[in-house]
Amino acid sequence: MDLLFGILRFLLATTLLLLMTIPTAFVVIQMELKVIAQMQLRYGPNRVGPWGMFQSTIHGFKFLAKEDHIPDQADRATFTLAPWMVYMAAAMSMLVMPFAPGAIAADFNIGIVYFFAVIGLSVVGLLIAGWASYNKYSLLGGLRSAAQMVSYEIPLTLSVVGVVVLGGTLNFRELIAWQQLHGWMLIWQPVGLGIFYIASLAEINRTPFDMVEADSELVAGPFTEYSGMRFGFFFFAEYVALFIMSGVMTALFFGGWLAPWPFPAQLEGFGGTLYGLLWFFLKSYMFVFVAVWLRATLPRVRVDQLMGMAWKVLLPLAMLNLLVTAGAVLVFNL
Amino acid sequence: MRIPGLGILKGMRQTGRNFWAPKVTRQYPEERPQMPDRWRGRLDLIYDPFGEHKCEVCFQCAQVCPVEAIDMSGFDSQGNRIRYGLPEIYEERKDPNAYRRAGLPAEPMRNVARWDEAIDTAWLGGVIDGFGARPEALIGIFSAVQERYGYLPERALRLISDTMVIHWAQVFGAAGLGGFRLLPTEGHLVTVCRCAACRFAGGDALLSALSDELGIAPGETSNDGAWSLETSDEVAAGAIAPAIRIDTMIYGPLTAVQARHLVAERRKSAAAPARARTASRPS
Amino acid sequence: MTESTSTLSPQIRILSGGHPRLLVGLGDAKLLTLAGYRKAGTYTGLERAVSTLGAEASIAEIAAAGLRGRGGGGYPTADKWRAARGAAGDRKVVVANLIGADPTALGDRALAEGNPHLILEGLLIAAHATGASEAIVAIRRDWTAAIARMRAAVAEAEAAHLAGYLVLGTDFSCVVTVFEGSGALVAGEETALLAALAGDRGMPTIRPPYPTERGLGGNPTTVQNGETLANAAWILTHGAAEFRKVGSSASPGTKLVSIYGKVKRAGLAEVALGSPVADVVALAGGPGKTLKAVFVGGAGGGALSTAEIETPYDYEPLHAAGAGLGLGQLLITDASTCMVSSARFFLDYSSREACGKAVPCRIGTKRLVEALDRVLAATPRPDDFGLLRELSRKMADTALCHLEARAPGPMLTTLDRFGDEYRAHAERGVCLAGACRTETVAPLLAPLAGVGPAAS
Amino acid sequence: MTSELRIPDPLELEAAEEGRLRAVAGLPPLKRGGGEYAGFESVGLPDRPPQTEREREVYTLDEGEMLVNMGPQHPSTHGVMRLVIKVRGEVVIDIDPVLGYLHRGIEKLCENATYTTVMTYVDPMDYLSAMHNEHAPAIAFEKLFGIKAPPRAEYIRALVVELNRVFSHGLMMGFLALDMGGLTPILYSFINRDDVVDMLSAISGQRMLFNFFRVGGVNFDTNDEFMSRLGTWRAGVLKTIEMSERILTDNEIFRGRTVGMGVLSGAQAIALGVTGPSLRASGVPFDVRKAHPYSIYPELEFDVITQAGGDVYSRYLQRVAELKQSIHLIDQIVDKMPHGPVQAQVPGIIRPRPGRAYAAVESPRGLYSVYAISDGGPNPYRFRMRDPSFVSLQALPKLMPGRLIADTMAVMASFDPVMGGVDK
Repeated sequence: MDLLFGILRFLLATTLLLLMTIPTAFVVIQMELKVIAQMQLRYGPNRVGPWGMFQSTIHGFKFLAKEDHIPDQADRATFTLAPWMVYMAAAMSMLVMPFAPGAIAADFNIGIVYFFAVIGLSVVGLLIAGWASYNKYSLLGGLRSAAQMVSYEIPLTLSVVGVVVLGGTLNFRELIAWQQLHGWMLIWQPVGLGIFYIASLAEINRTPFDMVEADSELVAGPFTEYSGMRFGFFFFAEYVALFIMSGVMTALFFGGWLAPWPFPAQLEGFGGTLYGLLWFFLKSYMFVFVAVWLRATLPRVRVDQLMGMAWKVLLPLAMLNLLVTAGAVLVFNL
Repeated sequence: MRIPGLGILKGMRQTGRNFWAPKVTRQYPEERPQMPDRWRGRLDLIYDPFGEHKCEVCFQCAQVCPVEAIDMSGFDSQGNRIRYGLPEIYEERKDPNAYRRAGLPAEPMRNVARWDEAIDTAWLGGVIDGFGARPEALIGIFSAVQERYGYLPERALRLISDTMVIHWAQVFGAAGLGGFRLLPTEGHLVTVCRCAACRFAGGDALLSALSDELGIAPGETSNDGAWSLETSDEVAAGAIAPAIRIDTMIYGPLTAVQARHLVAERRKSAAAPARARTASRPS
Repeated sequence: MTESTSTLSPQIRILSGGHPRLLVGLGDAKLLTLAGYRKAGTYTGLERAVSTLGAEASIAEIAAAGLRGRGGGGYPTADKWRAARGAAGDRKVVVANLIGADPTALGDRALAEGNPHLILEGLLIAAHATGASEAIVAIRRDWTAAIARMRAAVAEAEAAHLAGYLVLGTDFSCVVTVFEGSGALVAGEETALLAALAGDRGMPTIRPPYPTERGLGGNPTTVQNGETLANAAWILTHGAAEFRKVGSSASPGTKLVSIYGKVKRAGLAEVALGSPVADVVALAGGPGKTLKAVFVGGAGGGALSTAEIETPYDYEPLHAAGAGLGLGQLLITDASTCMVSSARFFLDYSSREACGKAVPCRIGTKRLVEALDRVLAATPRPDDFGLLRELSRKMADTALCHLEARAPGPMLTTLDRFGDEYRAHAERGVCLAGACRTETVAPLLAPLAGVGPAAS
Repeated sequence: MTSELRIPDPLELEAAEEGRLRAVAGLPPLKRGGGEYAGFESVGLPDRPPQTEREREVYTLDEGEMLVNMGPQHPSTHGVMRLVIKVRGEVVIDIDPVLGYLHRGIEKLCENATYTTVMTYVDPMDYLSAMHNEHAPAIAFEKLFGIKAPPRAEYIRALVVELNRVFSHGLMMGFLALDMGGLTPILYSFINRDDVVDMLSAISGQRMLFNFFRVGGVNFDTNDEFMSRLGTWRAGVLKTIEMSERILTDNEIFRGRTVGMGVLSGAQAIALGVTGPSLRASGVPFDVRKAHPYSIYPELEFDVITQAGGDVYSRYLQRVAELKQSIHLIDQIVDKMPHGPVQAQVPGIIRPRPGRAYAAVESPRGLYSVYAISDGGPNPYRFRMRDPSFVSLQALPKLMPGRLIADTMAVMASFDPVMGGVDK
């Protein structure tokens, strides 16, 4: 009975999450369009729907209506596989996302490990997309993505290890509970937060680390030869990943669903779920906003500077952070 | 020593401030830009301040367009109906089916397409060969065609253009000047001379009398299609002013009464072929 | 000479009087054949030019005679030929302009129908003088008799080795072809004629380069009026001194004048240049006391009032009076003619005949006609007379061809001389000549500014 | 000026850079010279044998090398230029710029136009500095005919020319950022540009291809609309420019990508014929407005600005400084502008005496000059234009070997080429 219930619950949760990715992508894209426009002293899209709210939605439908073109010399099997891999990596990682009390699809005890394992899969998708397209720009972009994402995974994960050591758990829910007791991780791990934010931007190919797409250098990187909904999957995955990274940052460093004041930081029952959802989305979208703000301001770093930063700055810093955190835990017996 | 990140923060402060700043975009269809007084990049050179069509269908643009991209139709300063362009494209536009496709009420075409009117290509080829296909003879060829058909059929012009290797716009432009007819006339054509000699010898009275007699204004065709009335500078009346021309015969000098009588006479014997008569009566 | 219209079209009536030179024997069927023509003693001019004088000397002969272009411009013919002769180019062309731009000018038509050999002789002399190997006769397409006669004359002349290859046994060759030209007003303009001959719409082109430098097919081309060519043949036949006996010192010779309007006998006459306009009017048995104005030069000319009727019929004096010689048109009006509607008629004619190439002409003439219509309807705008003058000035300034430059002439001259008629029309809706249908309209409160000096 | 006269050979540079990179990676140095001719097929064109030595060199691929076809359709080639880039990984080995995709035969068009109508044809050449394009022919033709424009016309000319320089340099800031992935400065630049072109259309009637200069003067005098727009713009222009500056000048990422990038020494720049801001950014104080004064520049007070670096960042700073200098010049011009006619008496169709005339102006991209030969006819017998963008682009293959693909964009944008001018 439990097993059946578990399976049903899993099916329901995954369906809901999959259904959620599309509107999430729409909202994030709409934010990007609108916020960057405002920062550039433009109005941005304002014709479709009230205040142009449905601009990104019709963008999405436009992808459906476009011709799906596969280059003659492309490897059809892998070419069609790549968008799915990238998209599923983003969608699957949402499985452990702690939206609110009682609103976690799969509350693993190793949720953080699962998350970093799954989000890292997208690099495989980008690599095969770059290889399968039979295009020099795609190939360069795919190789860049491999180098960049593999490199940044290390400081990204190491910066979280500090959090894990401090919280003593690999479960998101428990980590949030720890933060309710001890205050947000932001206070304990400021360096870890910095490393995490930079590395997460690089991990999801956001400006200023959008080496993979790099439209003024590589046209569109691995996506160059993609069109129609196949490109749409890459496109959505990119923006869903932005939301996910913001959500995970919220969970790890900003107390997840907790309200910013101690009472009532958390409510019980269904009301508590809604209250938690409110705060979680509020915080997550704030970080999405910051990412968009960065995109509006910064030029792109160069690929060698990017790698240099990962290996020469972030990695030693993360190591140091881990060392100090572990030392502190040992010494003060936290 | 720069503090790393300070420059980035400076930029972010700028963009952040602009997030709230008033926007500079002009909302185009609602907010029309104020064009400078001297602005001359307007695309709507359609009507002049007097409400008249500015394009005079002079073909200069069409003649210089190397890819024949310009097609036009209208009435030029001579009052000729001119149209220029690929027949299939143009006729497709005028086609009732095209109207129907566009959701417009479809009416049968008033002026039926004549670009497919059959002409005697062998004869025309002979005429052109007779002139050695020299461009100097273009007007002569036009004259021959008009003599045979009563007007210049478009297909004939096209054949002339093709055979003589003269740009189509040039052929059409040349045909538009100098009294050639580009549309067929119906019935007997009464032409009243409008030259200075006739006008000052009483040509206006002649015209109004004939217009009254036939019940049509100059440039019109009577309802039964038997008579057309037009004016021309070409009758070259000189000493026989005021004069009129019925089909090919010139009559003059005439008084209004005589002109009415002439037409009435022709009307009576409408079925009978026009009999030959002296071109003029010496006074 | 009595009126004889035997071989000419009924439109052409030759008036007696004046100084007939080119008109001698015109209408006689004998002149149409080569034998008859030679019996009259001609083609001696060509013989003299080709065999005796040579090109330079024949141009000198023309220069000594002081012949000027009869197409209205009055440019010295010898200068033109000299320019064409001096122009670089191994192929040169001579064109006889028999387009007869204004249908009321009958001189060219009469010559082409009655004496084609005379024009042909002049054309060959011009070809020889300018060094041309090709000659084209462009005849208005509705002068069918003239075309047929000209073709026959060319064939005859070629058979007699007067035209074609090796003329008169010398090394001078000139192939003559006859072509139809379109019957528009502008087609008589020389660059427009050349454009039409090149297979294009007959529209004038910008000058310079003049046709004598670069004309038909890029070759030096001399375009001469038929009457000028006939005069040239006459000069070579009779000598320059004989030619100068008639006419003024600045412009010797005669001019074919077509007289029509309110006259007893409309028709064609040949008068000495420099004789008073009054004498020319008298040839047609003018209207006498009721004479009001004489429009000299057709649509491109101007009106002379009775006070100026003694003006010499010559290029410069007429030009100074605001009129022009034109193709020799002379319209005589009497007291019953409204000057405003006459001016409107001429402007309307220019507007209808505008080829469409030059914007000031194409639009400007229309605007002038509209302004005159407002005047005639007694609903003028306050600045309409200013508009008439300003627009005319601008048209003259920016003209592409002389037709355009001179199109407002009839309006300007009548505005100067008969300003009171304009004012009566504009302010009170009254036609002083009593010709226009007038309606009772309320007079304007203030008189209009800009009406000519006669009115003030 | 530095005394360094030796231009490093690209291959030498490339070998050094490659050796360094391989040494860092701990790899043995690659053997050179064993490459195979890859031909045009590798860039998607029909194959044919090489026709020059240089072609053989570019299209011969060593081990691990690849040809990348950048353009003519590429997001950041400033028009329709094609760069065939030989890369090893992302390191640029060699660059072969392929020009001519925007060639319109403007010189021949001008030779078939009368002197007065030449102005309409030179406009679309370097479309970001159309006023400068007209300025040089106007001066050259005036020399040829021996007439002088009235003083007020000269002042109006200088005014519109400096306005044009302001928006051109402003756009360069934006495009440089855009080619590095910065989205915002270009839009700020266009705010400024829109103001200026509106203003120029108020005086000339057109926004982009002004057709404003005439032989012996200018088409129109200033009017109230222009002057009021000028005043409004002048009040706010520095603020608009500062917005871009704040985002770029101190930005660490921007500096990291531009400082020390594409260093062109003064001697190298002179040897390559680079002029204008790019030359002055290398420390050579050469400005046509000072060196060969024309128009009213002798009457204006300004100094030649130079930078020491010669790198992309210096070229950027140079443009910003010159932009502000132009605003300063505009202030002076408006203060000193005399009254009077704006057009000398010139016949409709001008036939100068046979002769030749040369005129050079300082365009936003460098020395733009015109050489006209008259044979006495109504149109120039020969009309030659020197376009600075074309010459500046020569430096690209010299600077790029050993750099990365991403730097190609930055270095190219720092020379601010306009393809309309390069291909003419």
